[in-house]
Amino acid sequence: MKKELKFKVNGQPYEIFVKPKTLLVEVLRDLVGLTGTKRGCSSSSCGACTVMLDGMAVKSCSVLALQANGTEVVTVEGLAKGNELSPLQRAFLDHGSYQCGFCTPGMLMSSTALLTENPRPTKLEIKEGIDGNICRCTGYNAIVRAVTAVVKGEYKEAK
Amino acid sequence: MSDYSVIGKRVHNIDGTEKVTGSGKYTFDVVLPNMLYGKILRSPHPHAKILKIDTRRAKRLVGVKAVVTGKDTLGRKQGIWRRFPELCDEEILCRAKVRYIGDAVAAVAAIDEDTAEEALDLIDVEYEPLPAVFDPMDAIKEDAPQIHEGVELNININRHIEWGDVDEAFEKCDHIREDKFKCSSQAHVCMETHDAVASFGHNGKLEVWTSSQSSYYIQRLYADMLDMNESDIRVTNRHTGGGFGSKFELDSAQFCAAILSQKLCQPVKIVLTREEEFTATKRRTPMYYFLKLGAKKDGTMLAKEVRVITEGGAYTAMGATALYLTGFFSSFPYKYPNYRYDGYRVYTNTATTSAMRGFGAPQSTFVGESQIDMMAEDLGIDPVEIRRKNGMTPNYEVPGQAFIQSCGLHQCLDKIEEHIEKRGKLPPNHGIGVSAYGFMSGGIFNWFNTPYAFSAAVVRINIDGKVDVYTGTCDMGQGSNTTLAMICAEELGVRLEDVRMFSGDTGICPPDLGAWGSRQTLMGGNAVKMAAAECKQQLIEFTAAKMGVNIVYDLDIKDRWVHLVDRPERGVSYFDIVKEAIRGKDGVAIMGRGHYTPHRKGMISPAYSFGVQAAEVEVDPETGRYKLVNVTTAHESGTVINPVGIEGQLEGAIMMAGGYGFCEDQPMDEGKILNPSIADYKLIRSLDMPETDILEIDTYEPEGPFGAKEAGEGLTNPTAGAIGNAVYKAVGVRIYDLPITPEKVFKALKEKEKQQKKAKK
Amino acid sequence: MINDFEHFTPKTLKEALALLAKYGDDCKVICGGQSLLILMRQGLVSPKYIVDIKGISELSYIKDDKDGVKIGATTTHRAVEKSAVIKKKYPVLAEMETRLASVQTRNWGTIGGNVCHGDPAGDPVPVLIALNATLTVAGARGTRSIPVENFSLDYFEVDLKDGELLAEITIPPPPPRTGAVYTKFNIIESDLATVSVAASVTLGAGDGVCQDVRIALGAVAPTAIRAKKAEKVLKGKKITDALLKEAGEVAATETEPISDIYASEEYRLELVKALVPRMTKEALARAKKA
Amino acid sequence: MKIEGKFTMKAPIQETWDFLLAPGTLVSCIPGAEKMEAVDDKTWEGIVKQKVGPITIKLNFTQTLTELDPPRHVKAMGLGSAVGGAGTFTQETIVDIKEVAGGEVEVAYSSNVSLVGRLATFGERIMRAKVNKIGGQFIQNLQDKLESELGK
Repeated sequence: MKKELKFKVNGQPYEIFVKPKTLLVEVLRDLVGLTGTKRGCSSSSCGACTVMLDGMAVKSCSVLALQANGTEVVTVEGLAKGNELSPLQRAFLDHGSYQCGFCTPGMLMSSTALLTENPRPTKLEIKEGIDGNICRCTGYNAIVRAVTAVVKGEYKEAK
Repeated sequence: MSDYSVIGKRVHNIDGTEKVTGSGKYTFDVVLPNMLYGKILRSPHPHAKILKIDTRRAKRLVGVKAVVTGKDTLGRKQGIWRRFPELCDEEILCRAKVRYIGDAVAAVAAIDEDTAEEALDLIDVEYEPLPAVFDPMDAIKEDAPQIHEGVELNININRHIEWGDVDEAFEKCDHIREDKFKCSSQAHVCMETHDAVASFGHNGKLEVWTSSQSSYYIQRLYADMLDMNESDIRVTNRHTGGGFGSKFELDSAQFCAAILSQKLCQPVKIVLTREEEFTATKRRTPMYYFLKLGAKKDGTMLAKEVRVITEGGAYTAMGATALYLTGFFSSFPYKYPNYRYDGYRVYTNTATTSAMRGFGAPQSTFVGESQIDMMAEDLGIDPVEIRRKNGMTPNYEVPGQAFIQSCGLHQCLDKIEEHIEKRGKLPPNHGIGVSAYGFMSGGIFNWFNTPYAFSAAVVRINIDGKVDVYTGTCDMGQGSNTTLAMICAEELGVRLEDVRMFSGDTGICPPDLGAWGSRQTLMGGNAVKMAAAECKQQLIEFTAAKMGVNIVYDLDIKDRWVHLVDRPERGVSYFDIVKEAIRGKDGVAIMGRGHYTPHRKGMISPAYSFGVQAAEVEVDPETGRYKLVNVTTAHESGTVINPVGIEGQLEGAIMMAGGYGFCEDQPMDEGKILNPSIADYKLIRSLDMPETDILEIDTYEPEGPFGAKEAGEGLTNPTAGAIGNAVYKAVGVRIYDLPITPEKVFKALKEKEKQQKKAKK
Repeated sequence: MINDFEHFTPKTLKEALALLAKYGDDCKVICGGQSLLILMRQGLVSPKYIVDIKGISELSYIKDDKDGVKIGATTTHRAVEKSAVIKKKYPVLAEMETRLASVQTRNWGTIGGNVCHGDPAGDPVPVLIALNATLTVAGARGTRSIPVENFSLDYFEVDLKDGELLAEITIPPPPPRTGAVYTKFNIIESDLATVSVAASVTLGAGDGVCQDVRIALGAVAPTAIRAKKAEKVLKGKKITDALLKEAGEVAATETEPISDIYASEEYRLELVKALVPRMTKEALARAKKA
Repeated sequence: MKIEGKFTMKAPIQETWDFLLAPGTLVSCIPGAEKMEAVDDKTWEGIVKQKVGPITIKLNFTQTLTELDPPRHVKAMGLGSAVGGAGTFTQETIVDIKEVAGGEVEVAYSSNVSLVGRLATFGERIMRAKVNKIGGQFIQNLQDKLESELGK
């Protein structure tokens, strides 16, 4: 009944047996133990569970875990390099781009995926990039400012 | 005030790194050994008698550990208006009757969530549906079904506020307007749904981790409902994924988790689903508003009469406070010499309405600011001018109600006027609407009947000079821990990084009423400041003795330097002094205690913030669709402690209040909420968010810590009114009921066209 | 709560069809799962078997040949959105994709999955109708093709018989002097349509006469529909504002909208009347430039 | 979700009434009804199957005549609970018959359908459309039956 899922999370290979109905978010939170990825709805609407799968942002509550077989997943825990925060993480800190913080992991993953794909997005493209993520606290503009600052090169990548 | 070394600086929130790395633990993330998962069975009927609940089939399901119903409780009723037993009316787990779709009737604990959910389908509840009533206007009729026994006409509570001679004043008015409005509901939509992990030990003590705005309230309400001593209950709020007014009453997740855990002496975790969050937690109060406003030709407003009927939903909750505050804030921010308010909160068979950011004031501000624009137009006066003419000023007494010390409303009006002028001539179908507002900095009322000070704090300085602050305040994301740490650091003369916060844990923190009514900066801040001052006094006394300074000199601490105020170069290191002072005190850490309870500050609040907002919209007259182009706010909140925090509050409030004006609603059919998912509940996302500009106004509030006052909720008051006024300016139609949807604008435009055609004929 | 099921991951179309034939009614096809998983989570759909076609690489492609552009059914929305060929030949299709739900959904969800979901408010179908696309459906006994406008049958029902799979979408080469546009009316930018309109206008050589026009409407009937009567108003004529207005009025008569929490029936009709002329005019402007 | 309307047909009122009340007439008009069996002269039980796209809903359905005022008024209550606990479905139908000029009868109906439980949360948009359709079909079936039996 359970099937084997082989994939990498933040560079670390995992081999886990899961029921086919298991969602990617459940594997990440409950089996791999990375609780940074959140869940905020049950309708693929809020984006709190966003992770990067083979470099692209997906909602991990809407992906069957087995569909991630053979892929590389990056979660919010994978953004910092050692004790060095990523440029987006630092920019979020400086710009107050989080309040309660529950949407923040998803926001960071959407923004990171956006910049991976398009390092010089316009303001509209930034807004589009995070439009799948709900933040009930900040009103988004502080997040857009943080991403913009990274785009402008105000935050250097950690070595 | 530029000599502050911490206050007013742009800083990272002290829990920021936990939030951007995902390492911060929310209740949602808590897993304890031997923990079970709970689910709650809810009524599908808006009003019904419970004839029988048969849990046998559910109990037989493998993996189910316990099933509880109202019979497993003490049968008490909770309410946050504890001074008034008749207003404590919610059992949480219903025993005899359900009063709305979503009322809890049973709960299950099982080895995992799926099993618990499966078990819910195996609980057989026999109901006898009763006639139900959904609209407060129907519920106050003689023949309406009675929702709570003995409550006539379903009137839960009424409030009356009056000063001056309203009837006589109307006689003297040159112009009187009477208008009707309807304000809709709104869901809080916290990103973290209500959740709790409750753990009863065999020693009879209860520990609870929960997403909450007031650990103390939850602890006390648990004590009431479980007949326990407060001190045997420890409520801890870790990171909280948003509150907005929804998380300071005992909720079904908290209560059911505790009842289940009590049976099993095992930890039980309950996380409400998003659907439960929409249907079975509290929400913003819908209101019918009837306004009468009288003015002289020159725009001086002489009298206002307000009648409000609110949809209470099934229980009292904080709705009674919303009823009072909407009445009080209907007079804001103007100097009405004569004012009368009558409000009725009516029980209905719908989800309970209660506190939500702004707490009755977004409703009163929408209706009031719409009407004042209409009045201005009737009298041929500019909207900013009429507000200036009547707006509150510093040291104004709201007769018999409140005393307003600092008030920067007029500076805000000036700034907004400048902004509008700068914008110049607008493109076609654009309009800018103005809305003025004010709000309180924490409530004075004590219907909760706490014997404790409203706020309290303990500050401890350790041997390394690092500072621990213990306070019962709750950080739900608004950043209060950062603001309070800044206040402590400034007062004590250390750096922000020297301060560590312990908050919202009833096991170690002195009680505080929590994060609601925009109270924490002022009340919690005053308590922390006092505690820090006490520590500082001890260090200064010690330093004075040690340095042997002439007693004519004053000492102070700034940026870790204890020094003579007049000769700052003469001083000693703060760290050295701490070490020696502790040694000198027989090894006891330096401790300070602080507290705050407002005294002789009127009925409502010790201080009020003010502001004026201008919203610009662009309307497509062919479809009624409009876009929020820009929202500019001139805001004063006393001394700004944490500027990044205020910007966040302001922009976030525009998202939430813009949603209230533009798209958020909870339509119902026979008591059933029709959009209980984020897919169906429309809220503003990044692409819909307008540009936001902030014009900060300097004021100083004598009652607040370092001159600060609220900056959280008041900001949700103006936006719906500003949008309504902007739509009117753009295309000349006035919408009287929220939200101002494109369809309503479209229909109003068609109606206007029809009227114009008629007039031509 | 999702009920347990058995999960198959065929690697080829043939394998997938064999599985469908074997399990028939008890199985559901999943690809991106952006629609199906929501229903499964609510316990409304509980298939015993899931045939997961996400991994069938032979169905994920965008090919440009003489019959037009062919899009494999498991091509993600995002691939369509970013395809250089699509952007060049059918910019309207790429534009539509940028407004479909969120980036995350487009990264994982597929155009074929969306078409097969049969949501009358879905974004791709009206555009595909306006572009005169054809679907290739594969079954155990071979393939058949069907115009996209005939594929949707009712609310969330499409013309797929047991054992059949959508394999390919073919969009014919656009005739010269053709312009196409799509818009959806909604309250929140990224939301499903309250009403959507796709229009394609082809002008005659040099005479400015509307040689062909296709107008498709979403969210105003149990399926996305083609407003054929409205097209007739314009076809063969020089398009004027008066004709456009008439086309809008006629289009409204071809719909059967319902009232729901987002819009009343009457408002939807009014939106059709306002948006059909507006969008057709835009398509016309594009055709003039083409 | 309420559907109302009326139609007239050429038929004597008593015959119309008798036919309406004949065992099974009303239940046989319920779209998707299968195996409806009479429990007594006022109650029927059976299975009702409905399909909305990928969702198949099977309801244990009971229909009861709750008000009878021959030959002019009948009220029927239908209650269905979904197999698997996905929710319940209720349908209240009222039919009023009156004689109008020219030997015709006017049949006025109203049908109020509501959904409770998980079913109801599957997008209001979709369910409302579907429920409207079911209500419409029910009335259409009733009208067709009456007209084909009596209206000639």
